[in-house]
Amino acid sequence: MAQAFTKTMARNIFYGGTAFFFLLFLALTFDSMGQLPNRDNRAALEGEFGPKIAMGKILWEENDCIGCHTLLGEGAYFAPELGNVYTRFGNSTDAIKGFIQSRPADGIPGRRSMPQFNFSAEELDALAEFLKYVSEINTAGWPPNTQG
Amino acid sequence: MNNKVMGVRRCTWVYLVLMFFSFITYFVGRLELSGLTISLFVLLLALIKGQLVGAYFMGLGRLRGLWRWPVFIWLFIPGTLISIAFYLSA
Amino acid sequence: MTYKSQSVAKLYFIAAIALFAAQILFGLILGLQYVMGDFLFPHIPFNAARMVHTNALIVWLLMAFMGAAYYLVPEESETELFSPLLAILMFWIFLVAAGLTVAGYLLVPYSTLAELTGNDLLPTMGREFLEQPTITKLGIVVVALAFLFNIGMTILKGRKTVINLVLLLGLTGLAVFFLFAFYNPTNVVLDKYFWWWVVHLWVEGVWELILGSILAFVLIKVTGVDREVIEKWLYIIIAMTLITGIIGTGHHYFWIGTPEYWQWWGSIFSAMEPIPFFMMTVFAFNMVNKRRREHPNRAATLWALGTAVMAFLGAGVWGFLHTLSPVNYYTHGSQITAAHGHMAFYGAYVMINLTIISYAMPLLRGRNAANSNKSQIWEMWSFWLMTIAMVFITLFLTGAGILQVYLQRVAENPQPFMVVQDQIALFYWLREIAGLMFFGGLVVYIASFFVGQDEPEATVAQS
Amino acid sequence: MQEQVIDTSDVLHDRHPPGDLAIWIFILAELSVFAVFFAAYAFTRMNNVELFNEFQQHLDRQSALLNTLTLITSSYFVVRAVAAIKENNHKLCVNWLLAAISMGFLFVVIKSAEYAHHFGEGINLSTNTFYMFYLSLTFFHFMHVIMGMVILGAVAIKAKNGGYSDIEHTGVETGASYWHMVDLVWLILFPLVYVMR
Repeated sequence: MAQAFTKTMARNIFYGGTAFFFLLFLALTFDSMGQLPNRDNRAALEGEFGPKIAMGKILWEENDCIGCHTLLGEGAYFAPELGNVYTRFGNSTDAIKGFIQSRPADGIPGRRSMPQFNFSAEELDALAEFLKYVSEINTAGWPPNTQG
Repeated sequence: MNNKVMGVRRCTWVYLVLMFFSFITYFVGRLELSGLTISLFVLLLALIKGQLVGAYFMGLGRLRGLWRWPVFIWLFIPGTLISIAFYLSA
Repeated sequence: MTYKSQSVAKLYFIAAIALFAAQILFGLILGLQYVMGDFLFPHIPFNAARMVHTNALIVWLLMAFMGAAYYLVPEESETELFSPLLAILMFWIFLVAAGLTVAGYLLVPYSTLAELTGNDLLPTMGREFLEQPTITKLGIVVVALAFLFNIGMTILKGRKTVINLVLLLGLTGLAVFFLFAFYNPTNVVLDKYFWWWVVHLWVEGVWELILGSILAFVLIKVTGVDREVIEKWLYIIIAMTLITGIIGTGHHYFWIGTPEYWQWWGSIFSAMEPIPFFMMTVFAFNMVNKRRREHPNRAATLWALGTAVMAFLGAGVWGFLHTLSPVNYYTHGSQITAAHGHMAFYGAYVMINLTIISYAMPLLRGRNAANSNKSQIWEMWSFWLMTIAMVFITLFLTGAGILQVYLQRVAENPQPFMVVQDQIALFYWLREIAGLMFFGGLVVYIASFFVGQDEPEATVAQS
Repeated sequence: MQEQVIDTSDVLHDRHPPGDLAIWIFILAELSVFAVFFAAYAFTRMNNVELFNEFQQHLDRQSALLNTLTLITSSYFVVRAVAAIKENNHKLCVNWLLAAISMGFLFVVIKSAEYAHHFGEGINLSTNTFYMFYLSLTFFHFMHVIMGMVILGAVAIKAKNGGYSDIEHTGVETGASYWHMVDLVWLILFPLVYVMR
């Protein structure tokens, strides 16, 4: 005997299923938004370094750091992960600033090198604070070790 | 008596069995019985219930060919995995 | 070509192929920079080249989607395009905006570009794939809206087929989810959470509706199988895609500060994501096997089948490879991701666009059904060259990724990133060679448009 | 090709499952997700036996039993609805469907009360692994119950308007199959999450 398999039913499943799972996704998103304050280190954003961190993020974006680095594993895979660079550099913002400052303008022959951005002291501060803030987000234990 | 009425009767019996098994499961929980044997017994009841629903309510039991089996397989695989997990943690 | 206004598609297709070439060229530069770190430094730093590589890809895919829509919507609706003029106007706006943006990436430092375009007013730049200046993003919105209007009006006044509706739904979703590109809070977790609403809900959501409808259209044309059959399978496949893909977004929410239950939800649903791709493969081969006629454009059929297979391999298999959270814990943000990204984008989106171009271009250029045999043979050669090259690129990147993950994250004494990069350089060299092969395939592909033009159309051998 | 079904009476040995094939593809997909979830629950429990056993005690087994009975009963009602339409009795079919839907509604009420209790205690998905699974599994199922009610409602409306007959009733069987699936999942969920320890 013939099997019923109708376009109408297929269509209903498409619309119904999509709506169903999108609603479920919204429900989970709603729950996530409620949980984020416990994990996303927003205390730092609201604290005294808040404005610095905000400035640091703008600098991070306006210099396209993500074009070479990853941040929490997302970005380009050309240069080291920076989500945990603060801990990798011994919990030191000074070490981060020193590294950014020390990049040679003409690069290193034959090797990958970070450009020299000529940041001001204030900008360096802001970037370092931003990276410190990111390192204190609860990422469920990622990365597996300090090497990122 | 035609087939259809018989089908409904059969389902009524199945319904009663399902209710009965559910009560057993509940009382096992209520008495807070635990341990591997009890767990597997409860699981087995659940798998039988599932197979009854598949075969009679869904009507897969009277099919020939592949479509007879999806619910059985669905019960079998997670059933086995759950058994293994409970066995290993007992 | 049945309707005169379909011809606007040609502009879009040509520009798409040109940008495709640019994308590959910059891909080669990037590949070389991986092994010769100072190549072109500091004139074209890695990040600038990468922006061109990824943005050119996105723009050319969008252009080809639009071209595909302008081609197939009139034919499906059985009516002329609502406004061919608007389509042409939008084409030039889009092209000029894209051109200026790329020029901006290459000619001035990125921070200068940000300053020139007033990024501080509404900061949206500097996030992966969304590097475009805010003004370009606004331009994209305008172009997308005008495009949707044009397509929507055409469908409204004509026949409403499933292919049309699914395509329109996909394109609308594309525009809607792009709006999240304008949301950029300082809170990095929130930023990333909704950034994925653009990126994931595009490529593993609404774009697949576009992919499915284009594939269905071409299959109807080249196989002659009943529309009714193809359309119901289209519905089932895209239903499965969204059912698995929407919650599948969770596989990006493992390690970015989001709650840990996403590790379960994301793993379970994205483990199901290969299913629709597998169904698509089975579907495409089934339809071709059941074909009721031999279409003289064998190249288009080859591309269609290739799409189904490579999308399954790239998006399905290579995606599954690292989607379970315990695996992803080690592979997240490594060359494994790059491997998956390359094959998935090529298999799903590059190939579907080359499929519709392969089907439509001969008609747009005045042929009856297909190019000459010679041209098709060149095109099929390019298919194999590019596809095999992409398989190798993926395999080499996977090799690089496995080694990277081991040395940097699993081994007893994890080594620093750059030390590890030096140790896997061999794989990068091999990838670059495979990249050159891909480029060769692309050259053959472009050449296929110019060879055999004076020869007669291919015909079907009587069987 | 539109293939029309001409009845599937209880005559034996059909090759195809009742209802539209499309719903069966959907059902199989849903069942797979639940299967993976169940296995994940069991294997995660393996490493957290004490935690799971402790918090399982906090669940309301009575409600779970009631919910089991409502779902089994409504599933049975749906069986009767399908039987009724095969006798070409629209009115009876609609009545059975409405009875099934009200049972589903009862399920929703009981389960909501349970959730209200949990949420009142401040429990959520992030409380611990047990609650993560408990809430994920039951809520995912809960949404299926609602979805099933919507489907049965649509079928009931069409049946009321005489959209089905003893010859053409694929739609009723399609809705029925989905609803049985919702029941089936709960039959495993109930012992696994509430009882087995």
